[in-house]
Amino acid sequence: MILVFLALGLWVAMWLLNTRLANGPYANKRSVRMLVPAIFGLTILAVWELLVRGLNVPMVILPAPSQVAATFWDEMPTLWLDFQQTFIKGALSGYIIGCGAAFLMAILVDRYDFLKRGLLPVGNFVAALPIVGTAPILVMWFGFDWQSKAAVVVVMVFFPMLVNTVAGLQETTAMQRDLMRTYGAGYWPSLTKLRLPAAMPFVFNGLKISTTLALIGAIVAEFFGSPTMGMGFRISTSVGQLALDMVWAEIVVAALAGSAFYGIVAMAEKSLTFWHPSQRK
Amino acid sequence: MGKWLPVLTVILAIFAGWYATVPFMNIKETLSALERAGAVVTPDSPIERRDAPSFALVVKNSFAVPATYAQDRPRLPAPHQVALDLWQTTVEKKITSKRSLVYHGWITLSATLLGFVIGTGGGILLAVGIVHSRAMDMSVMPWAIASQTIPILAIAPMIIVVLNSVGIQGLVPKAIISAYLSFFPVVVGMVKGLRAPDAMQLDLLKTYHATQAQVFWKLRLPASMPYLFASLKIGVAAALVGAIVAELPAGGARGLGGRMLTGSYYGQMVQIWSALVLAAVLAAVLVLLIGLAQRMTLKRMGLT
Amino acid sequence: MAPSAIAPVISAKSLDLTFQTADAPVHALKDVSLDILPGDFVSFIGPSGCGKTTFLRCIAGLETPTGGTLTVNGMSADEARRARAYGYVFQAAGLYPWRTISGNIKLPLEIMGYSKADQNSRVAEVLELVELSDFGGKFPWQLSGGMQQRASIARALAFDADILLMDEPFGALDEIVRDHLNEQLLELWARTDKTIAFVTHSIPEAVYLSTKIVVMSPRPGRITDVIDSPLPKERPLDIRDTPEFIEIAHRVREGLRAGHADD
Amino acid sequence: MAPSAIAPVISAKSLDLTFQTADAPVHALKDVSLDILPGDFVSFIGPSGCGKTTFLRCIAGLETPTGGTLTVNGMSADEARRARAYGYVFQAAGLYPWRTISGNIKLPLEIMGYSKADQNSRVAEVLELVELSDFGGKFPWQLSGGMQQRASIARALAFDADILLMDEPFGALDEIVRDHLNEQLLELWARTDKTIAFVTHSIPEAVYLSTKIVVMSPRPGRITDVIDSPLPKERPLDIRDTPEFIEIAHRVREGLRAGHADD
Amino acid sequence: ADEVKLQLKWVTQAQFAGYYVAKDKGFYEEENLDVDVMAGGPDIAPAQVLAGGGADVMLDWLPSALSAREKGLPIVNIAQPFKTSGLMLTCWKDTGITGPEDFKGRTIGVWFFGNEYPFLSWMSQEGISTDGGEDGVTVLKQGFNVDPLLQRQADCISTMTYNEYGQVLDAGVSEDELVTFKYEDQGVATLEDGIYVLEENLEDPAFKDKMVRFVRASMKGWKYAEENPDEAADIVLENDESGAQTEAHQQRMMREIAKLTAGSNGALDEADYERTVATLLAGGSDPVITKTPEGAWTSEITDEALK
Ligand SMILES: Nc1ncnc2c1ncn2[C@@H]1O[C@H](COP(=O)(O)OP(=O)(O)OP(=O)(O)O)[C@@H](O)[C@H]1O
Ligand SMILES: Nc1ncnc2c1ncn2[C@@H]1O[C@H](COP(=O)(O)OP(=O)(O)OP(=O)(O)O)[C@@H](O)[C@H]1O
Ligand SMILES: Cc1ncc(C[n+]2csc(CCO)c2C)c(N)n1
Ligand SMILES: [Mg+2]
Ligand SMILES: [Mg+2]
Repeated sequence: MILVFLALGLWVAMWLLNTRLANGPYANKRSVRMLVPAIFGLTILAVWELLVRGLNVPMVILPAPSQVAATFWDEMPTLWLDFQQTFIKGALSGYIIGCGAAFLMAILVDRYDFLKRGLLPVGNFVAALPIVGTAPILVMWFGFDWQSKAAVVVVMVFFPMLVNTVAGLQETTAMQRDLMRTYGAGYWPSLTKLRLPAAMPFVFNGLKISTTLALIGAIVAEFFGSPTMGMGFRISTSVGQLALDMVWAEIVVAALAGSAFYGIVAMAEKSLTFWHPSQRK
Repeated sequence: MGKWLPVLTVILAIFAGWYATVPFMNIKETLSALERAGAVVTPDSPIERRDAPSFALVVKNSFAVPATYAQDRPRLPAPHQVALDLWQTTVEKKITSKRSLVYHGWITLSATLLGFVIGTGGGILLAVGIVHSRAMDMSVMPWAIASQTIPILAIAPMIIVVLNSVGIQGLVPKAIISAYLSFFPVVVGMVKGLRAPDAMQLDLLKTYHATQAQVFWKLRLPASMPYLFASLKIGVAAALVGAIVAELPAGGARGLGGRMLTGSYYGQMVQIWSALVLAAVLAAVLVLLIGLAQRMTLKRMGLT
Repeated sequence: MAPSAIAPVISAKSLDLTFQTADAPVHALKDVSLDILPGDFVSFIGPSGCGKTTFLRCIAGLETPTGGTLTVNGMSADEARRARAYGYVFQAAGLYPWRTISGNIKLPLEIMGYSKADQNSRVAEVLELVELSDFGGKFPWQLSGGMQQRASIARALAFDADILLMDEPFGALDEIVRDHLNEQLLELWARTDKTIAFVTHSIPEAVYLSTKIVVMSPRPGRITDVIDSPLPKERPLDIRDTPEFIEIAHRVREGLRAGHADD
Repeated sequence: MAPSAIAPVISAKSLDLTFQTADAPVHALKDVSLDILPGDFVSFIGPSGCGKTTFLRCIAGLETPTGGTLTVNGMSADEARRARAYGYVFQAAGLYPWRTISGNIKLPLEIMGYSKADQNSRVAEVLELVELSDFGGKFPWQLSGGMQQRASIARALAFDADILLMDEPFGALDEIVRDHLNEQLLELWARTDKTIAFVTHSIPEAVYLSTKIVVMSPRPGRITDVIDSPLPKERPLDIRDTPEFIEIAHRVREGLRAGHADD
Repeated sequence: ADEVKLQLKWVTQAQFAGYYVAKDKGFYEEENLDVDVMAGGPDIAPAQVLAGGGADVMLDWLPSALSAREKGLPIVNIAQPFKTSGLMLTCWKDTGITGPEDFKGRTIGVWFFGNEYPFLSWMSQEGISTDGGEDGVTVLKQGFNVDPLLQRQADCISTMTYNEYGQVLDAGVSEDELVTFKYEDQGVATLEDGIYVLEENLEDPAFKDKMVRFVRASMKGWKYAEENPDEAADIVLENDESGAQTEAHQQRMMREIAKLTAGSNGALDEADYERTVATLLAGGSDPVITKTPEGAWTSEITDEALK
């Protein structure tokens, strides 16, 4: 019980500290901007640890962060193997294929109004297909290895990316388009010099959404059949074995990889769409 | 008319492509079945067929093409097979029957709606907090992003077990998982929306010395409406996926997720496809309804 | 306050304001001192970026000076803002698109807690004043830019504030409409005895309207000239062709040119 | 074409343009006839919404008239557009935010296939002309509104078009800068013999710049007066105080007022 | 009535007929029990539910139960209604596989989620690596159905005599196209579908009494189901919430299940237990359990129930 109260106290204290920092004079310093979420995360971990210990939660329900950390350290080689299988082979290749194909398709859709009016409504429909239904089908079609995972990822990221890119390509203002017309510019110059640059913020929106989708898709698809490695395989097998520490270690890998993936895309966005109002200041 | 022509064309093209693909997807099993029934197929060894390209098999055994459209366990069911199954499980069954897709659809829909309400409610509250508290803004947002990188299907069973152990069962655990998926798009959209008023619009209220609450109700909230609806549309689709995902481990195997699972469990591909199609229809209808609400609200607000 | 003179409504003493930006700090205002008396109509004129808006925002308590003192109605600017001492007209109309014109004008009244009946009568009154009576039920985008600007002026006039702060309210209008609104504003000012601080880019407008013209120059923003107008309070439009008018306009233009020479 | 007179560069005959909108159709232009000769500097003035922008857009081939005939350089407006017959300066700067100022000015040159070296020298030249030489590497949002507007003028001047269409290019500028750019524009015009169509809200500006002033009036947009200016091509700024100038300005003002009276 | 929550290992099907029959026929009621039969699913780990307090009793396979016990979750087998194992590998005959020695270089589908232990133990007894390659088998994590075999993505897959094997036949494959290896025949059978509770609960006499009654009624259900397979299948169908099960399928499953339960009166046969433990301990470099488990089963409940 003491530990539980300690947890609550810690939570309040850290929250006050964060409020202080966030409203303090150095709030805009880079270091503080990193520190505040870090404190928040560490507080969650500490509270979690204290609660698990204080309430005697069985390990097979929820392991303490310290246990997860230990497992993470001990099982590094396995985690690395799973990461390669799921993230590098499954998620990344699916992401590249899916986003690339959607991008090209978006340019076509943007060019031919007929396609736009026909494909987008149907696309919305297809985008609502839950992975739970598509994954078994795709595993059946593309086999147990990473190819089927990549296929699941392609299906998941294709339409968010398509819709965003199409929206972006239409994002130009009438005046920007008129300017091109005053130059008598044809399709290609106005695509490369106007519509594509103007679409970039939207393209990145799609790319960012797709990062988390890709990872989730690749992991979940492994639940429906896989070789004996991969993050999804390990998670589901470990749940069955009640090795919850391993489960959480994989989840940590997923969260780290996902956040890093998101972060990298966000950084690319920052440097390529520096001109957009949302990126200034 | 002009609006539907392109959609119909695309749908037609999809169906045509679909029909054209079916023989290639199903040829191997079809040939094995025909061979068992006494037909002569080339090549006559299943192992050779396994390693042969489907295209060659279709060409060499063109007589088998019609049979590929009538498989019991097709790798790819033909559209009419799915349509027939849909007809049988929706129209021809009493909607209270456990074999009726309407019944299962309703189970999923109820979890979706509850989850959607919880998710959007939570998402909006979180967004309000983020917009009004710098501390929350700085600490919560990165973790909200990280939370979405956690594979939900992996923790869904655990959530269900944990909730189960505190006595919560049935609709609520499913709704919570569904809420987990739908809250994120709402948070992101609403944070953007609540921050949509520009400095001048905010300054105007400052000159009136308006309270925080007045700023929220008279400026931030109305200004966020377009964003809200956009994220609601994404959120409701996510909620549906969440509800379906939650049905896998929830036991009982009711709902569209249950149908997909049992379909997969017994190799009933047609059943999976029917459930998939219904799920997509459901999502489309929900999105449509939100679009309708959006148009009405924005019209009343004079924003369209 | 000294009993001898009339107490100024707005009084700035060696006001400084520096913006901290990512690279170099921007000195928007430097050593600005100015007294505005009750009933004054003060115009601010100066090249783009010289700090006119910033100064107005300081008076409104929307910006905090980094140095010097500023009192409004004898209080600090922020207190005055809380006391709702002024109406502010922004450089752009800034109407809320989800409210009708009436709804927009009602906004400050709702916030300040006027009664429903009072709200309605006041809205009708100011709509009349800016000649938009027929448009109360329309949404902003259904009006031309000039009409929107007039609505935003009505919004600032709807509640009782002795001070009116106007930041280039007529910038987007064509000359004829502008002339008309200038006349109207003068009439309102004469009738209500409000104190008005007015930013403009137009020399004739500044001279035509003001009792006092403040010429500013940039980098850092400071006051280079304060011209008291000898024109009478009663001002027909053709006063603009009188030699006094042209004389003042000339002095203002010279002051402005001097500011530009720094560039 | 008749050999007797000089062939007009732009020739409109009973031009009509009606916008089909959701509710009632909007008659933006009605029976507009006008000839613009080579080397003319024509100003269009008129109340907001009278169709000035619409007429300019018709000339540019950006809008298709619903009636009447229009030729530009003897071709249809659309052909002239494809032949890159003109440079257009929009009412707002409309620079592409992802390009630097130089990049923006280079844009038409890239599209029209100028050589790299030629591009660079032309950019340098026009930047000089609008006094932005130090700002070529900056991005649009790093410049004040007036500087952006100058950059957009430079963009229209960078390539060789005999016709210049300018839609309120100086609207966002303060008086001093405006005067300065007016002088520069006149000088450029005198030097290059371009034909210029120029929309403005300012009467003095119209009179100061033009060889011909077209007064328009709204609903439906039509030409109510065409005033040929007797002023010499050489125009110092203080020409604005001469009686001829004041006389023309007066006539323009009267024409405008008549248009407003319809409201 | 006393409440009992029973967590099944898998979705509602005739594999669990005894419990549904006992409930439906009022056997539980006779014992003054109110039993809530909770269906499982692909990602439900019954032991986890038990540990979390979501259930009082669960069904599990002994290998996975012993492994959980070693992980620190003290669960105890209190009854064993299944005498015989129904687990087997089903292979295509035309692959040329005739015995375990032919598995080398093949692809084999295996269920994971705690169900992989029997296979892994068997392979390590045979000295076959499960990491792929020429000398080992390539293991696939098999999904829920028999498609990997039908589509020849795998040479062999795991099947249960009462379920998946029938599905293979239903797909039109005849028995002589197949070769099967029953774990029972290979001497590596492990005990399936036993009844487990938390050890600490057994210290409570009231709970113990409840379990005695529960086991007694359940066994009555099982014996009734064995004798009336078609009725039992119907009862199962009524309890199936997915609406996906068919009568023919459940009836056949019930008949096969009856063969597995036939030899048991509910009491665990110590010899079977020892064999299972020996199999699991023998697991080469990476055995499923590392030391002989203590107190992993008790006959107290069945002794009392079967009196
Ligand atoms: N929030 C801010 N952060 C940094 N610099 C600012 C900010 N607001 C204004 N400035 C700078 O302060 C100076 C004065 O700006 P201000 O808006 O007061 O000019 P102004 O006289 O109103 O110009 P204009 O006639 O263009 O409206 C400018 O150099 C401007 O860039
Ligand atoms: N795309 C359009 N659709 C419908 N009506 C239009 C459209 N463009 C312009 N109009 C209408 O045509 C009329 C003329 O507009 P135009 O933009 O040419 O006016 P203007 O003289 O340039 O006005 P301003 O001085 O405000 O720029 C206006 O009544 C306007 O509302
Ligand atoms: C993902 C998955 N995990 C485990 C099993 C194994 N399983 C649990 S109960 C049972 C008997 C019913 O046929 C079997 C085989 C499966 N099928 N799918
Ligand atoms: Mg300003
Ligand atoms: Mg215009």
